[in-house]
Amino acid sequence: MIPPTNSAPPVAVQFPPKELKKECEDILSRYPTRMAACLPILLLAQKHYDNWVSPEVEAGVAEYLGVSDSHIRGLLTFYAMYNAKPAGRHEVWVCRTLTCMLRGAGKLRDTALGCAKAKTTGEVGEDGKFLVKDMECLGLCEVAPAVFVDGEAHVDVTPEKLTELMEACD
Amino acid sequence: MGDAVNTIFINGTEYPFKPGQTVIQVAQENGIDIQHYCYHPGLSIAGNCRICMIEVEGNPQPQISCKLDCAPPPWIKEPLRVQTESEVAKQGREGTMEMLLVNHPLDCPICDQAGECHLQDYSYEVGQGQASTTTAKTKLPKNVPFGSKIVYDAERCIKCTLCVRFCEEITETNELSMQGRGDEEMVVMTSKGEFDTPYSMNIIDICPVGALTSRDFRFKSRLWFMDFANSIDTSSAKGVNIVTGGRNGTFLRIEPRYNASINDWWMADEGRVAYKYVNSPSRLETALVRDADGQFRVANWEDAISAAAEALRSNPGDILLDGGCTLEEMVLAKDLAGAMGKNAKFAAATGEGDGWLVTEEKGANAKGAELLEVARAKRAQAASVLVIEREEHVNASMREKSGAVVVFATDGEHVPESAEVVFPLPSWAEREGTLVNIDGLAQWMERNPAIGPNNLPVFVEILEDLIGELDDDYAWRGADGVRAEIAALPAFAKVALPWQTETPVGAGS
Amino acid sequence: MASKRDKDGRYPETKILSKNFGVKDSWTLKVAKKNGAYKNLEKALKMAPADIIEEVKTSRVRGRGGAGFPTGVKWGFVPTESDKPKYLVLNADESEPGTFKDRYLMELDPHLVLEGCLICAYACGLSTIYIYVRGEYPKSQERLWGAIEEARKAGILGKSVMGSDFACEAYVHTGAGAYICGEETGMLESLEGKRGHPRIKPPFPAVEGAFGCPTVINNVETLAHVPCIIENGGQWFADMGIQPDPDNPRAMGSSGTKLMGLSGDIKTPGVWEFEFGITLRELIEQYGEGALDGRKVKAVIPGGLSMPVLTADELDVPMGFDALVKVGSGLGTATAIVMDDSRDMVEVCENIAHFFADESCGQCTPCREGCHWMEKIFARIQGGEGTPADLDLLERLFINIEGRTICALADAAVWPLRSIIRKFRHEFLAKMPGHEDAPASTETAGVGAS
Amino acid sequence: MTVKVKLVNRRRSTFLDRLYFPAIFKGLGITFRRMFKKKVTMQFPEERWSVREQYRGMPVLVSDDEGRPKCVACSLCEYVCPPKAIYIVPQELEEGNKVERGPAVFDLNMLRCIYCGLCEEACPEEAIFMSQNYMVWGADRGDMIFHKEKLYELGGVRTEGVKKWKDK
Repeated sequence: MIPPTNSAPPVAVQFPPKELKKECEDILSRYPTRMAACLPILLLAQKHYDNWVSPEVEAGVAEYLGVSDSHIRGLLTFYAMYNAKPAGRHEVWVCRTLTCMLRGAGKLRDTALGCAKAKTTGEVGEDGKFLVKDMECLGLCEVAPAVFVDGEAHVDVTPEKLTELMEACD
Repeated sequence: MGDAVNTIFINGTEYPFKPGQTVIQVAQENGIDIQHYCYHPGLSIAGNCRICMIEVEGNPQPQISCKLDCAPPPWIKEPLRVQTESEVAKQGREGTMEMLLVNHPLDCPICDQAGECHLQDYSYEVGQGQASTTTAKTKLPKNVPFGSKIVYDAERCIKCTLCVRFCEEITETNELSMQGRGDEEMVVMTSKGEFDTPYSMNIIDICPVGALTSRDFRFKSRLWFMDFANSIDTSSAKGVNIVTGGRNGTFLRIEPRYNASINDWWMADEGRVAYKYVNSPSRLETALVRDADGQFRVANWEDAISAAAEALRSNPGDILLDGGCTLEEMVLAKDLAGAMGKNAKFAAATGEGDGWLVTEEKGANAKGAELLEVARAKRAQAASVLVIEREEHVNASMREKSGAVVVFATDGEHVPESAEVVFPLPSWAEREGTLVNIDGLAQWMERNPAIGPNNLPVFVEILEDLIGELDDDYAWRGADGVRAEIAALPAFAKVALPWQTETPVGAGS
Repeated sequence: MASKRDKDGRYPETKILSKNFGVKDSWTLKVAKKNGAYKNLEKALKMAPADIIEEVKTSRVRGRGGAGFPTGVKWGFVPTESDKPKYLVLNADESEPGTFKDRYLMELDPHLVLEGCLICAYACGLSTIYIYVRGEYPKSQERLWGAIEEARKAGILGKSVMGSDFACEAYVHTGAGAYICGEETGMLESLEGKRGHPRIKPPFPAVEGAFGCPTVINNVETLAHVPCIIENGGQWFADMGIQPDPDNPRAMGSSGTKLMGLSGDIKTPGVWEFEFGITLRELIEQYGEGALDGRKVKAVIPGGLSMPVLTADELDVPMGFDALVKVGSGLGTATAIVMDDSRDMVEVCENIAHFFADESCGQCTPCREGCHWMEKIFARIQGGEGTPADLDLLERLFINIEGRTICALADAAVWPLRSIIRKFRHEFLAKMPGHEDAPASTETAGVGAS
Repeated sequence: MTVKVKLVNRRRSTFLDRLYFPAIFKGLGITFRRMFKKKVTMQFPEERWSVREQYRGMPVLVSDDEGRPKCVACSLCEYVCPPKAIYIVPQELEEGNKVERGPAVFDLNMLRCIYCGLCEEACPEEAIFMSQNYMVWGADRGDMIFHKEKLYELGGVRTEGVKKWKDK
C-alpha cells in the first residue's frame, strides 16, 4: 500500500508513447466513454513500462483518459494484476485458492519465494529479478496446481518444475 | 395504475410520501430518527454503511432504509409496513455496529470529532459495550495530509465514501478516490497539486466520524467546552448560513448550516476561515478618548459618549459604515447622520466570485444598504464617524483620508490618526441583527456569547446614546423599535423579515 | 430418471455444447462453419425477436453463472422503447474458484459463444457486445479476439450481420484480477473503468446497466445454449434434464444440459457435459474415478467455492438447481471441489475465509470487516488458540454478514464456512486444547453432523 | 429583659493546694511514666507518615514504561473537575511521537483541588493518578499552580495499565 503524500506531484510521462498510440486509440474507439478504457490501457501501460505503473505513468494515463489520477490509483490497488510498486523483471503468480492448495500450492509458494530470494509474496526479491504474487483462483483448477510465469500459464506444476521454470528466466 | 400506493406505515403510523422518496427520507421528515452514515440528502445514495437497517414486515432480513423505495413493488397493492425499532431492525444495526468497531481505533481521546461523532453516538445507542474480539486491529496510515487544510486518518475512516461522492457530485473535481480493497480500503487524494479547492473543507463536515479533520481547528478545543450560535457568513454577500463556535472569548470554528434556498449544506472555505481577525491580540476592549496632550486614555462609557458627542458637534460629517453592518445598525447610523444633518454611507470590497456561494460583492449587507437607501461610499470619503470591522472593506488609505473623529473599530490597528474618540466594536459574531443577502433574503444573525472580549458595549445602544446626546428630542426606540420601523418601510414590504415570520427564513435541520 | 442411465448404470455424457471439444482447430471459423456454426444465427435472423425470446422462455434455460435466473425472463425485462443504445455484456469473468467450464467453451468453441451472443443481441435489440473476460485467461482472450476478427471479415459481425439490417459490434474487455467483477453490477462498474464495486439494486441492469443504458448480462454457457435452442426449439431443450415440480412454484426445474466439472482431490479432474440429473456420486465415481490415491471422499463443495459443503453421505443428490437447494446446498457453477479424508477442514476453512477476505471489495461494512474477522478467527483456531466460544462467535458473525450487503459475495463467504463448521465441528474442537470433548453449542446441535 | 446573675461559690484552696508540691510531683509522675512508653511525635520532615494505598493525595501525571508522557490532552479531567482546578491547552505533537496529540499546557491549581479523584476516574488513558503525596506547598499563589513538568516529575513512571499506543 502506498500512503498518499503531499510531496511534489509526479511529472506525468507523455502517454501514450508512439508505439502504443495506435493500440490505445483502438481501445478508446470501443467504448462510449474514455474512462471505460482505463483497465485495458493500464494493462498495456504496465507491460510497456517495466511491468509496473509508476506515479509518473499513472499521471500520464490519467491525463490521457481525462480522469483523476486518484481514480487510477484506486484501480491499481483494486485489481490484483496491476503493480503499483516496482516489480521485478519477471512476475510469478502462484494460485493459493482451495483446489490448488489441495494439490500442493503451499510448497510451490515456498519454492517460488526461495528461487526469488524474497521474504514474502508481493515483494521483489533481493536481486530484483522476481516478483512472486499470491493470486486467488487462476481458473486452472482441473490441472492444479497452476502457476503463471510472465503471463504464461503452467499447469500441474511441481516444485522441481517451478524451479526449472524460474531458473530458465534470465 | 390510477390508485398507486402513496402512503407507508412506519412503526404502525401511516405517512404519505412523494414518488421516488426512500424510507429514510419520509422517516426524517416525520421526526423518526434512523441512524445513518453513508446517506446524505445532498449526495447520491451509496448504501454501503449498512447501519440504517429497518424491518420490512414480511421480510426476515433487515433492509437498508436509505435505498428502500417507499413505493412497494408494482404487484403489491398494499402500503409497505416498516419497523424501525423492532428486534430485527435493532439486531441488524447491532450487527453492523459491531463490524464497524472491529477495526476502529480507540482514538476518541485524541480525536477532534469526539462529541459530534456519529460512530460514538450510535455505538452508545446500539453498541455492545464490550468487544467480542481480541485480535489486532488493521493498521492503516494516520495523519495523512489532504492538501493544506485537511488531515485524513484511514484507521478512523468507515469508508462511507461521502467525501468521494462530494468531490464527484458537488464540486465535480474528483480529487478523491478509494484505494485498496477489503479492510485495507482507504481514501486517496490526487497527487496532482494540492487538494485545496474552494469547497474542500465541506468534506470535514460530512464525514460522520473523525477521519477527516480540519487542520485549522485541529486540537484547538473539545466540543463540549464550546458555545454555538446560528449566524450568517459575512465574508461575502450570499448570506451563507453558518454556526459559529467559540470558547472563553476565542472564536474557534465556523461550520455551515442547512438552508435550502441559499447554500444547502455547504459553504466555501474562504468563509470558514474568515474569523481569524476576531481573535486578534490587538482587539479593542475599552473606549479611548484622546486627551489634551494627544494621547489616548481609557474612558468609561459615559465620558466617551459625551466626548464623542462633543467631537461630532464641532466636527459634523458623514458616517462611513462597514458593509457588514446590520439593518438595525444602518438605520441608527442614518439617524445619527441625520442628527448632524449629514448622510450615512457604507463601504464594501468587491472581489472574485464563483457564481455559487462566493459573490463578487463582499459587503454582507450591501443589499440591505440599498434597500435602506444608504449609498456606497466613494473611494475617498470624508466622514466624521467611521465604523470599521474588516480591513478589506475600509482599507488604510480610506481610513486616513476620511478624517473621522469618532471611530468604532474591532482592532486597535485600524484606528486612523484623526480619531478623537474610539469605541471598541464587537465583531459580527458578537452582534445580533438582520442581514439581507444579495438575493434579497433577510436573515437573522445570532450573537455568540462565547466569542470576543467580555463586557463590550452593544453597538446599537452606543449609537442610540450618541443620537440622544446630539438630538435633545430623541425618543429612545431600542433595537425592537428600530426593527418595527424597518418592517414599516415600503422598501421592505416584500421582504420576509426573520423576526416577523414564526419560523425564521432559512431554518432547517 | 433411471432411464437415462445405460445398462451398466453409467450416466451418459451428452455432447451439445461440447460437441466440438477435441476437434482439431475447432476455434477457427473454417472448422466451426463446417460443424454448423452460425447456421442458427442465420435462422434466428429470419425470426421475429419476440419469437426468439419466447423460444428461450419455453426452453426454461436458467442462468449458468450460479444464480439460476430464467434467461428468457431476463431478456424480457429489456425495455423495447428506449432511444439509448443497448448493450450485451457477456460474463466471462469466471473467477469462482474451482470453475473452469467457460474457459473450455471460449478456448475450444469461441464461435459458438459469439453466435449465442449475436442471437441474444438480435433478440433484445442490442447494438454492442462486450465480452468481459478475466485477465487470467489470456488464451481465451486470444481465441475470442481471433473469432471476432474472423467473423468481422466474414460479414458475420459489423454493420450488417450476415447481410441483414441488424448491426452489431463485439469487443473483448479484459479484467484485471478481481473476483467481485464476476458479480454482474461489479462487472459493469469494471467495464466502465471503475473499481468493481457492485451497484445497489434496483435499478436492475436490464433498465440501467452499462454506461447507464439497458444491458443484458449473461454467462458464457447460458448464451452458448442459445444456438441449439434456436436449432431444435425451446421444447426440445425443456424436455431434457429435470422437469419443474408442479406443486412447488419455486422448483423451476433444471432443463437442458450442463457442463460439469471436478477438481481437487480427484483422480481424473475435468469437465463433461451431462443432462441435469446425474448424481454427485455418479459424477465423482464414474467420471472422476473416485478420490486421489484410493482414499475416501470426505466432503464436496458442489459448485464453485461459494456453496455449502456436502459430506460423503450426502452425495446421492441429483445435480440440479432445486435438488441441491433441497439438501441445503446449491448448484452454483456445477463444478465440484472434492476433498478426501486426509484433509484438515480447519485449514480448508482458513483458505476459504482468506479468499473471501482478500476478494471483498471493501464497499459494505459487514463484508469488509466481517470477512477479515472470520479469517482471523480461523487462523486463531488453526494456530491452536481457539475456544468453543469462537465457534459461537462465528455463528453470530454469519448471521450479521449473510444477506446484509449489496451483493452476494458476503453470502457466498458465509455458506461454505457455516456448513463446514456445522458438519465438521469435531475437527474444530480437536484443535482447541482442552476442549476436544466440548458439547455442541445450542445453536448448532443436531444440524447435519456426519 | 433583665439579666439574671447567678453567683457561684468557689471552694477556697487549702494549705496543701497552696504548697503546689503534690501537684508538681503528680505531674512529674505522669512525665516519668511516659518516658517508658512509645513516642508519638514524628520528626517531620525527616520522618513521614505512611498512608494507605487508597489514599487520595495530590493528582499527578505519569509516564509509561518508555518514559513517554501518557496524557493526550483529551480534556476529560478538565471537564469533570468540580472546582475547575485543571486547565489544559492541547497541541499537535511532531511526527515521531506515538500519539499525535499532547498537552501544551497542563495546569493544576492546587489551591482549588479538592482531592475528589474524579480526574483519575475520568482519564481514558490512565495518565493522571491520585498520588500518595500530601505535601503540597508553595511560597505564593503562583507557586500553587502546578505545571505539566512538575506534575510529570512528581508522577514518575507507571508500567501497569493500558498501553493503547504501544504498537502505533
